[in-house]
Amino acid sequence: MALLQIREALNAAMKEEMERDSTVFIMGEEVAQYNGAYKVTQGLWKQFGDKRVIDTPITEAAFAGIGIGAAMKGLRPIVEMMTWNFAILAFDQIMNHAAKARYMSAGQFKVPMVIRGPNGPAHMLGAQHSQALESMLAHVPGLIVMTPSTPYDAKGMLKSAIRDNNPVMFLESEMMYGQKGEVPEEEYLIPIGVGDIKREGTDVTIICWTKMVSVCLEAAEILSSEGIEVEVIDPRTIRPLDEELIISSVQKTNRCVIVEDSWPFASVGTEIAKRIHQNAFDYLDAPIEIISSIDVPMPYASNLENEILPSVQKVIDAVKRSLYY
Amino acid sequence: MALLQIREALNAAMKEEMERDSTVFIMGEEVAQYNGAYKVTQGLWKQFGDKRVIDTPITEAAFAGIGIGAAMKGLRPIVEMMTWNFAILAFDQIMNHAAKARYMSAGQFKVPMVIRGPNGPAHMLGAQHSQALESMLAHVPGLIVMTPSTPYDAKGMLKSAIRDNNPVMFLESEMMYGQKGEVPEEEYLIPIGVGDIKREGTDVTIICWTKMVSVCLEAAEILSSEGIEVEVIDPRTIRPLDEELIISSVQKTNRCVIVEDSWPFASVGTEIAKRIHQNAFDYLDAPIEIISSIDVPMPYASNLENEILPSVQKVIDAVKRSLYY
Amino acid sequence: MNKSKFLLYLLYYGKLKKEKMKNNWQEFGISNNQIIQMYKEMLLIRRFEERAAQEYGKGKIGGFCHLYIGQEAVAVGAGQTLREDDTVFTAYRDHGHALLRGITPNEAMAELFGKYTGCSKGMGGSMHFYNVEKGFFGGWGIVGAHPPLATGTAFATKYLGKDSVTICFLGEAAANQGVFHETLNLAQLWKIPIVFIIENNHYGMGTEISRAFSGKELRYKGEVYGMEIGRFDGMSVVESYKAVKIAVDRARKESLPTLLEAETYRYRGHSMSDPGTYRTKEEVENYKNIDPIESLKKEIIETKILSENELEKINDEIKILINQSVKFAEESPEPPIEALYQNVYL
Amino acid sequence: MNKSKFLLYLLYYGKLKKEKMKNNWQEFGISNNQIIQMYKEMLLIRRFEERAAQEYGKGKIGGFCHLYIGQEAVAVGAGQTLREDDTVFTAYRDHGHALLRGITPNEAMAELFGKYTGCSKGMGGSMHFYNVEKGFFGGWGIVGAHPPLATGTAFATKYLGKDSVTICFLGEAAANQGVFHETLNLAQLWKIPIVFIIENNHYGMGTEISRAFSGKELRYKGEVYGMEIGRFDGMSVVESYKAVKIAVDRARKESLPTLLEAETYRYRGHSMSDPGTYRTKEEVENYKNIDPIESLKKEIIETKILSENELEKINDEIKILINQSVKFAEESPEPPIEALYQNVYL
Ligand SMILES: Cc1ncc(C[n+]2csc(CCOP(=O)(O)OP(=O)(O)O)c2C)c(N)n1
Ligand SMILES: Cc1ncc(C[n+]2csc(CCOP(=O)(O)OP(=O)(O)O)c2C)c(N)n1
Ligand SMILES: [Mg+2]
Ligand SMILES: [Mg+2]
Repeated sequence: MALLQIREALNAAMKEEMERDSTVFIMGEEVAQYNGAYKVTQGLWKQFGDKRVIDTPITEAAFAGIGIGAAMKGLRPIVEMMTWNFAILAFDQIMNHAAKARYMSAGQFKVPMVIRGPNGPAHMLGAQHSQALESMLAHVPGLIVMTPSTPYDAKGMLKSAIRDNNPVMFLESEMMYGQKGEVPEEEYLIPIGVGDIKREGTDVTIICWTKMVSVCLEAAEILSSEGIEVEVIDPRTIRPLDEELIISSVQKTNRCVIVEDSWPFASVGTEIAKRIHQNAFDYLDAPIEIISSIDVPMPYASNLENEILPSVQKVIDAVKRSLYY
Repeated sequence: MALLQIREALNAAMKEEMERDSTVFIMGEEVAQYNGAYKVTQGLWKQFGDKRVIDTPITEAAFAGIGIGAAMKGLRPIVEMMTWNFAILAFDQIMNHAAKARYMSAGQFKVPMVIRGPNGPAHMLGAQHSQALESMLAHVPGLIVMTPSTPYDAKGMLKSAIRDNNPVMFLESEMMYGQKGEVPEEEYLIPIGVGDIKREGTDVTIICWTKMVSVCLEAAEILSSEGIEVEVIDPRTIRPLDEELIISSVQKTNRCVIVEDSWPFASVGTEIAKRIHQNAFDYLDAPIEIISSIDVPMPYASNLENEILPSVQKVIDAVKRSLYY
Repeated sequence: MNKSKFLLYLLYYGKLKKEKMKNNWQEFGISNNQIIQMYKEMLLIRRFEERAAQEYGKGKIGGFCHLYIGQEAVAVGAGQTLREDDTVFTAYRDHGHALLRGITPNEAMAELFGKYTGCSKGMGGSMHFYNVEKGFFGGWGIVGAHPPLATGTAFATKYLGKDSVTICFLGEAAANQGVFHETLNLAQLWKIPIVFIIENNHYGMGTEISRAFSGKELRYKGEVYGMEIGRFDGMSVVESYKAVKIAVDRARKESLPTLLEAETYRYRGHSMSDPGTYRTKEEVENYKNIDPIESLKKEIIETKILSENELEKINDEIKILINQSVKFAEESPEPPIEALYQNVYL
Repeated sequence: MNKSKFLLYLLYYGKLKKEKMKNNWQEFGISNNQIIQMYKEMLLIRRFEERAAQEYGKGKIGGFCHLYIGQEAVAVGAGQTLREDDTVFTAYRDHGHALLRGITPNEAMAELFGKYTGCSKGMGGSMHFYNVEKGFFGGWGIVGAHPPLATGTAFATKYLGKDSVTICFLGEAAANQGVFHETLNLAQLWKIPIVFIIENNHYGMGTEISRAFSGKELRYKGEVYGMEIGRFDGMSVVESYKAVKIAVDRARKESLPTLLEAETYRYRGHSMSDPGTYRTKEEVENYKNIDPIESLKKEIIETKILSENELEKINDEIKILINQSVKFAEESPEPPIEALYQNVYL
């Protein structure tokens, strides 16, 4: 076991896959000579050179599309978006091309590619740089959406994403790149579509992913000291969703809180709530609580930012509302 | 009262607002000399000339952005997207600029504009031309999303949209442009955020919008002949949603079916279900039924297309599942 | 502006309509058999689409249907310069490009009919023809959005050390889209073996190019990026071959991109629903007078490559193929419902 | 390429660093007071940002903070050519452009501190300064995405029959974005009264322009669209004024757009977190040797417009302003929580 930052775990995943498979390459802004805006590609250019670690101009639509075309022709591109906010410029390439090429061609095309980068609010970056896009991406059939919450998950999930033959939208978090955790020396994969129980409990199920997992685990500790045992579930893959894991937990606890740092309207949390409502209707003893960001663009001022984001206290309150409904 | 097509009702709304307010102008592909790809702008170029009805090149991002800038400087642009599928190319302008300019500037900017055009599946247009984007648009705070289902609504809603000081995403339907209905001679407005009961009923609430309304009304007729009286509610504005109207109907019927022709994952229907679950939890006698399109890209072959889309029969079955749960 | 080393547009730049086609193909290594082959391909495309229009009228074909009639020489001349392992991309006006890459009339007509035997098994329709094995990569519906994909395939062949190339066709209106400019920059920056061919048929739907593009010469869009550029008479299959050959050879041998502009014209409306009232009869007639198929036919007869009778035989053979394709499409099954759930991760 | 009628880049095209600034501003109608004003503005921007860097180090300022230090002459020279009713757009490196449009150091520093008294009431931060009344329209964070907005404002003034103009600043890397090309086409097609100024500081983050743009001359991006173009020494406030004046006058009088390129340089890293190791010390030094503020100071003294002492007084006044601005920011209140729910339709 080694203690790695998520940044290092992601880096190790790419390094190993590039060593294993010469068709894997990385493309994006500042990924090569600069070692990545957030240093996730640290050292890879030095090791693999210009051919396989490629700096691009600031033209997200074009290099995303070139990645898609390269994937259609047999390569396995890893396209880094400096942040997912900028990937909006490539949404047509992602939604209308990556997501549909295989289907429209009746399976003649494969699109084995990963588009990855930091997603969601960081700190005091303002409205244009603080968007969580998993809900928009997961709305689109043809895309896979993954978002890890630990170094262990990050490495195993990214390796699976790189090996899959479908376009995988891999959402990381700028705030979490430095977060440390145990990662085995030996190779392992975390399959697409398989969630994880981050903490076992009996009273209330909390469903959360990426940044929100640590927030919820902290809340779980405090609640436990008050005798409330929550089960914390991390779906890890947003689409396809590990519905079974979620439903069976709720069938056990009969109560559910969902926590996300995205906007609430038609969000991933909303989707999960719908599925629980429809598939565990008779098990629910209280309405599902959903804590999302407040439904506004992100302001710069940190007092407002803190108000907007889910917090340990908000989670604790929601759990209690659910328990004492 | 005049009998107008939705196409004509939309045209009348723009004509009246342009006559009323000289800052209102139309911009888009083929809107002027060609009278619109779907003839919604018929005759407006002839009446208002080159200055106010402007043909654009096929560069959605740029002309959407120019519309936003013009709105920031006091004009009231109506930007026609030939179809909403192409507006994906302008998502950065819409999400990162139109939706955020007012907020980021603490209210210094207003963005009084309408972006309108046909949305959702038409017939045998294939995957890239058959997308319902209301769920992605409504996810974004700062945007208003409206989608009419009758000529009467279309005219009154579009007039309100043009007069509002926020960016309004106005979603029409290619299949419905020819649909006829009564429209008063005298001026009227339908306010943003106000839904409508399209048919009163007591047994089950059906919530649907745009193309799905006629499907649901047809189902309602058949169900009525079997003694089942459904209430058909059309929110008309997707964001902000007329939650009160929806909740009070469900509190009356205790059963709900939602029908949409978009993908199901994190959809508008999903959002509505969440709100009902959370705000009418103790009123529901059965899980909310949601009929969305099947969760795949749209194939060309019409037998597959028919299978994917909500149908009268699917609605009837869902109503009965809900009743006999 | 830095002088282009590329002589093509000096060589072949010429007033359309004035200059008659030069029957100097031998000098360019075009064999008589190739001439016959190109004639056959153009005629096949023409007849196929004329029939498709009829079937559309009968309601056998749905959705949008964009005919290539009038522009055949561009794709056919270009296609002759390619190898089997090369790749072709175009937009939604794709029947012609598909047929010359070896998609059979049966597969093409069946696709239009939405049948399971179609080249995209009925999933794509008119705008989305594909035959990946034969290097026809479609068939795309978002105007101006496919050039990055095409560039990506050429990037991949170069990455894999192969010497195959990609041709990306697009319309002159599509060339206004921003992502096309981004792509030109990357193609030149990374020395991608691709040839972009702008099919300038002068209209994007109802909009004449001068109302959509403020510049004078489309090809300078490439020169800004230091890319070699060219322009040719797209109403002549031989001119098309000559121009594209130079560019394809450069891509294959030097791994360098080229931007070409073809002057051409579509006889029909933008799609089946377009009456095309934005053009004068005279304008359309002027182009029909330099019809690529008719003029090549004259040349073939003048140069005695084939006799009138032999040309008639070709015509008859093609008629039979087309009739068969309709019968095949009619009799083919619709896609099974299970097809809905295939080829997408659920 | 069609010869540009626009002489600017013939006039002022010159090897940077070689050619010393010409003190011929009188010929161009620049008064001594304007020279002093421009000196004051450049110095204010410089000192403001030096202090902002310190406060950022102390953790008083959050998020991204991009300093304009080194490039002051571009915005200040350009700003002098504008009227109060004109409009200015730029990207996230916006402190300088904001200050010269009349946003006070207090409002600017308070915004950086995230306070309610800031020019965007703490909602925007460093990248999103606004003062719409004074014609400063921001302050935008998505690279290359603001030119359409800027063009829209100029479209609006023209539509309303006014003769005000818009200047849109953007980086040389931003100029690769597709939507910028789309915008150039529309600005020329519709004869929009706007001046695009590409601030070519040679780097987009860590990427030197030759690794991001395959062409030779940025300004030809405009020529493709038939737009007048120009290029000037962005390290000289007088050269900046001269070049931009010609373009602004054309926009105002003839309602025509212009694309200008300013040769300039940023002394600091891309943002506070960037060590800037991708550049040599020598390169940075070369530009500091032609520092726009220092060279103007020399000119002012040589030409006896002001004495050393008078210049010192200006420096002292500015120091006081900056200190006040920090005090003001410190003491200002955070935005109230209710502000969250204002200015968005709920
Ligand atoms: C992004 C986008 N905008 C608009 C359309 C609708 N549309 C389809 S074809 C077309 C005209 C394209 O003209 P051109 O590129 O010259 O190709 P041509 O049709 O002449 O072959 C338009 C506006 C589209 N499919 N995609
Ligand atoms: C669309 C987009 N992609 C990437 C970024 C991240 N980013 C911010 S500034 C920048 C460099 C821009 O360089 P340039 O346009 O030359 O302006 P400069 O910073 O030199 O003033 C990058 C890559 C962004 N903000 N937006
Ligand atoms: Mg065309
Ligand atoms: Mg730069």
